[in-house]
Amino acid sequence: MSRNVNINVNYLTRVEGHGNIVVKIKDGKLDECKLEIVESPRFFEAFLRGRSIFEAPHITCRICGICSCGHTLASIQAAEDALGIKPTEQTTLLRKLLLHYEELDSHILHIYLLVAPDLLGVPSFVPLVKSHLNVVKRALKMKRLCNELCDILVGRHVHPISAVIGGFSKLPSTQDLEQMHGKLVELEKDMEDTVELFASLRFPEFERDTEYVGLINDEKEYPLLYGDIGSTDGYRVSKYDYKVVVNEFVVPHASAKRTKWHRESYAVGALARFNLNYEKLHPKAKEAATALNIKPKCINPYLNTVAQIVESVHCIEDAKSIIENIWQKGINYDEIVIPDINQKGAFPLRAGEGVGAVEVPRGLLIHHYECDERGIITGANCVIPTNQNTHNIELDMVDLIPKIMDKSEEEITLALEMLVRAYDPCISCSVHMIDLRID
Amino acid sequence: MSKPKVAFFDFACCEGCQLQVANLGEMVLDLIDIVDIVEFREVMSEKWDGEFDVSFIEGSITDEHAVERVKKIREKSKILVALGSCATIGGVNGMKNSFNLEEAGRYVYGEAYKFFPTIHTKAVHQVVRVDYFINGCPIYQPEFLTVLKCILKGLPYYVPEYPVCVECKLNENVCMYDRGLTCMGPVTKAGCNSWCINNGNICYGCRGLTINPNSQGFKDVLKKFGIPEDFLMKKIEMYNKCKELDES
Amino acid sequence: MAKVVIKDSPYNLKRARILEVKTQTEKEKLFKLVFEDKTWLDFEPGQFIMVSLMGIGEIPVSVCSSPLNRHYFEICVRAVGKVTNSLHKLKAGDVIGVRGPYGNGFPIKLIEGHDLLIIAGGLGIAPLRSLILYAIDNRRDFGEIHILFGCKTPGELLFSDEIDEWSKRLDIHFACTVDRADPDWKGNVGLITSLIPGVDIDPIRTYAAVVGPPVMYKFVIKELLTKGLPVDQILLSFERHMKCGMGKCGRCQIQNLYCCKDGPVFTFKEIMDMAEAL
Amino acid sequence: MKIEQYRLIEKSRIKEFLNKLISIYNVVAPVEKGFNNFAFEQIRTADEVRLNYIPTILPPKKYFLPKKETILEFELGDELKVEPVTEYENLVLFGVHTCDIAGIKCLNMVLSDRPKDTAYLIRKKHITIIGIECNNYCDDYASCSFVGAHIPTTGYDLMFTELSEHFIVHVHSSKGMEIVEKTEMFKGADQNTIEELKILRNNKLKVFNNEIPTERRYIPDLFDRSFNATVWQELESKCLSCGNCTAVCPTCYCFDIKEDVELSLKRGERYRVWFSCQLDPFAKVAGGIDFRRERSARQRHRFYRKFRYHIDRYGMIFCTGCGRCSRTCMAGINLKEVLTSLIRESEAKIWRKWL
Ligand SMILES: Cc1cc2nc3c(=O)[nH]c(=O)nc-3n(C[C@H](O)[C@H](O)[C@H](O)COP(=O)(O)OP(=O)(O)OC[C@H]3O[C@@H](n4cnc5c(N)ncnc54)[C@H](O)[C@@H]3O)c2cc1C
Ligand code: SF4
Ligand code: SF4
Ligand code: SF4
Repeated sequence: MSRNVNINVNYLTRVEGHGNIVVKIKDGKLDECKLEIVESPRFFEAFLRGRSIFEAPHITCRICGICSCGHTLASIQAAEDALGIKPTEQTTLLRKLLLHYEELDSHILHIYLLVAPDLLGVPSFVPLVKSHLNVVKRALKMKRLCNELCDILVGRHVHPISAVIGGFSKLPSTQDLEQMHGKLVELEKDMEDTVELFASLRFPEFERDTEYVGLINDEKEYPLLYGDIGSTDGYRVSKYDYKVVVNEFVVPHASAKRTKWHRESYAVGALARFNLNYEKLHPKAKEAATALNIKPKCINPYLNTVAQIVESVHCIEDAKSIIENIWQKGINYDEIVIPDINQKGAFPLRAGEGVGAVEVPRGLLIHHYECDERGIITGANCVIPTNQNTHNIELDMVDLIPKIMDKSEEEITLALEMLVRAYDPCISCSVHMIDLRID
Repeated sequence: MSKPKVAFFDFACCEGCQLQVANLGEMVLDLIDIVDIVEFREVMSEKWDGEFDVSFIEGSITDEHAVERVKKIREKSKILVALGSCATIGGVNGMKNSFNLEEAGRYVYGEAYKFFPTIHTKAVHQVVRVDYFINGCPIYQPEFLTVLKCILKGLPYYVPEYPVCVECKLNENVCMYDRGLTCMGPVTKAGCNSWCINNGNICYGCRGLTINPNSQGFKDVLKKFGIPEDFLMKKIEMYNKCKELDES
Repeated sequence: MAKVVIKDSPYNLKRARILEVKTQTEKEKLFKLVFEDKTWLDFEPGQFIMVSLMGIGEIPVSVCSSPLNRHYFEICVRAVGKVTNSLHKLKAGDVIGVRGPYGNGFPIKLIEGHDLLIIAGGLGIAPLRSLILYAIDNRRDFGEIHILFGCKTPGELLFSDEIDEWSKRLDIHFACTVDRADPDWKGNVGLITSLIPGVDIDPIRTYAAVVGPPVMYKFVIKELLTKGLPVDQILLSFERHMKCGMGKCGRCQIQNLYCCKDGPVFTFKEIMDMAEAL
Repeated sequence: MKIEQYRLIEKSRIKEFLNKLISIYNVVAPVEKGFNNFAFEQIRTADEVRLNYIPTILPPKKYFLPKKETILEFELGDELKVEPVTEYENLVLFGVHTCDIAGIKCLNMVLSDRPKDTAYLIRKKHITIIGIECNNYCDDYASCSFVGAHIPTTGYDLMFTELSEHFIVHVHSSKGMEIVEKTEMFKGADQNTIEELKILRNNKLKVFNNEIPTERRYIPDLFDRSFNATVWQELESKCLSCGNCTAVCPTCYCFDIKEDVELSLKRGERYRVWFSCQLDPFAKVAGGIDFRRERSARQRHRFYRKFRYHIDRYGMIFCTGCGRCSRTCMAGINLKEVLTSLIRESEAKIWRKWL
């Protein structure tokens, strides 16, 4: 079969940020296949230099609006590491809670508004308002609840206000805890319906084995906020050695930096976490996994969405128990932290270097700062999940295209778009953007 | 009467302001009841070739390609709205303007920096005419809705000309200056209901400077509290660096 | 929290229906209004009403018709912003909200028996028209009537048909000027102050009523004083930001005077020492 | 002092009293906000209440003239459908200082002046005021004795004064009596305690000295001479026009009127919100002319609103001496200092005339 197909998806939709898919099939053979990232670079790492390290979370969370809570937490971790600040137990609990909210919010957005339209054969949620009003209503309601959770805890979901270096600039009152718990219980019911809905939908079947990378640790809980970096190939290194993992290299066809560890490429994200830490999921999440027919090690990238659903169940349950835990302990309001800038010298300054490694919705996120003895940033580096996935996505496409070559151009395009979307790429995040277009 | 055709476009930004719109929850349904959202790349695949009644522009203009693109959108739009700090005042992207562009590029991309041609960050009104401004990083949803209603009714929207302190006092917060901290509230345009201070943080000035700030007075205040002036300049730069382009 | 309806709220509105809209110039339109409940707007020349467009806003506007007209009342509105532009989009038959009248108006009882010198700049003719119409309706109660009217260009001349009529009347001295003429303009050119030296008045017997843009007052007053008019016979009507119209919201204060309650008409004597007045 | 009007309650039982009050009424009282800031808030237990507090961030005017208040509800459409409304709540304000009571009296003056502000009057009817007398200054910012607001006179339903063992309570209205009866915790006053109160009031005359070097009766004259004083020019460079001073002032009542419609564009409301003469858009008219453009003119206006204009109109000084404006001003504009400078400047002028 000799066929020429040119696919050029300019501005991939329903993903965060600007990316293109370019595929050329010549005489039935794959000639070119790349995922181009065309987001305008914003130079965060460059302009962080010279700013107080206490401003880093405020600035870097503006890398991406969808995972701004994740960036905040990674940034705080890196900065506290550099300054030698140890968070209190209460702070750690509340941060875990925030991270859960973040995963939930982002996953729900992705599952319902970005992926569900593909599975239901429409271009966006708008047509679903007619055909599946109750699904849309549920999605929007869940989204609202997630937002409200963040509003109560940190002021807002996009660019959280009260999560700062050293802890929180505002602590929830007992009524706040009650309210959050109530909202989580509400979400729980909707989540059950969500599992049911997605158990009935068909995802594309495609498998390709790869190395899945994410945080692992020796504790009982599903690691999200801290740990070492591990992989399904059995490796484990400290977060300080992240450069060994992300190992940037250049691919000839696009002369762009990519990442690999032990194989050609690796993947991060919900599926990676699921594969790495399945055992530590909440029992209810495991039940959901069974209902959704997914088990580790799952190597169908399309099922990243399903792993997100499983994780969402986990987050709801775990968030509930965190709140119950805080409830029992009572909140110590003396721990309220003066925001920003260390103006009151609340924390001693020192020259230092710190790394933050956090599992954000799309996978492993690393922030790395150096500062001088006045706490002024002298060097910064951020490694974004999407950067780590780009090469893996491309290799998936290379593997997938020959298998679906006989389909129509539209079908191929849709399959590829869905593949990219399954990874839930977050392209504005790519401050460290590495994909280039060279003529 | 057919519903107005509304589109959302993003430039260099975090897409958080679009997300604030998508985050309206069930209100999104009320929204699509009164407007026809024809493009919203973050959550929709639909595309529209015709004219836009209202275009929301998110993000700053940071390269030549973007300049061309926003000009095209302007031509096709009856009303153009700058959405969020990146679009209205340049926002955090403006901090880049303090650096030599080549050096900044080299720092992030190494020798590959040449493949990322960049220009000084500009707010949207510094490139094309803007009809409505919705400030904030991210936008404050109630204000977004207010402006949207003004647009739909063909009314002007006046961004408050007074500082954040006004709203802050009405929310009965303990003033950050009482806590010994520096707050940008006194020189920042209101409209966010003093969001950050309500949540225990200081105001960072994300909505841009008030029209008529008393800079000398503000400097005196800082002196009184023992805060160095360059510290303040850095603070202003965080969101308001692009203002220099307005003045020059 | 309990919510109650308070019919006696001073913010309550009366429904007024637009009978007719007449375009005056590019920027001004004249609205003929009547209350739906058939009541009559009882006002003095120089008083104003608060006009409401729901969901848009409420603004103060002078009533410009004769207070003796029991069939309808009129307002003349210049489109400058939110409410005024929206008002311009309305047609006959539409309903708007009105409360008022507010303010003191021109002191008719004092003026009667005297000569009247009316000096209007631009839209300032609106409240003065009400006074003029009143004086014409009660012509024999007044002495000499002089009307001086000035505006920027001939295109901005308001009530042009009425002006024609006034200028033809023998019992009124009428003069008109524009700042900038166009080829068709045959009349005076120059600022309104240039007309004042020419009017033949007996200062002691004359009340002057002056309304116009803020810049106009100082110069006009100077001329009037040169003519020898006593300070308490110069009447001025001011525009200030107003929200309530009832002396509460504080927006219209000129030192200790509320423009809405103590004004908008003041004698020059009342405000001549007030830094914030002119 | 009619002994029948007085009641006693042991100091140790005040918490018990408050809890009882809470069980019957919606009670608002001063609570601590940290960093020496306090606020009136609805309370759930007596433990939240601070009896010893410096004036709250916002004065109790927020309950009489809410920060944001719907005045009209309307439906959009061809026909004009409007309904003037107001919201009110039965509230007991506990622990109001005499300065704040003076503030409410000022609001009364203005808002019951014709045309009456119906909404205000309705709300006022539903609020009961329990005052607490200050036996000492809150802090250096206060100037209550200068304006005569340091001794309780009228404007409350009950007034608590702390004596050695008791609070002596002046019952000033039947609303106050109702509380005394319903809580069942008060006993009648005796001659001793009445004596103690008299001594305390006499002592207060010594404790509360005159904070400003002139007398109240000279104020109108002072201001008549000070319109062009140099103090105002100094404020030009100091004031940030943030409006904090007016927001916290118990006698500032200026407002803006705005509207909001629902997203459906079918219904809406017209509301009023606090506004301030210190802010840019306040005195601007549509042509863009601003009648008080300079910050100095705005500050001057604020002072004249407090100390001159309303004396002519309402026969009252519209300053209660609470000190809030000075406490809150980050630029450090201090009411007592401004008044003192005015006095010095005008004295200097008078001297020059004499010499
Ligand atoms: C006693 C009295 C009598 C009057 N009589 C008449 C009359 O007979 N006829 C008549 O036409 N007018 C009259 N006026 C003037 C009229 O009230 C104003 O023109 C009207 O209030 C303008 O309202 P608007 O909503 O149309 O304009 P707005 O939209 O409120 O404002 C108009 C302009 O002001 C600026 N502006 C206003 N608010 C803001 C803000 N918050 N931020 C930034 N800019 C702002 C804008 O540039 C805008 O273009 C009278 C006024 C008074 C006080
Ligand atoms: S905290 Fe900031 S915004 Fe609030 S009053 Fe103080 S300076 Fe103004
Ligand atoms: S308080 Fe300041 S930083 Fe926060 S949203 Fe408002 S303007 Fe922006
Ligand atoms: S609080 Fe101070 S700075 Fe702010 S407006 Fe008042 S006087 Fe000016």
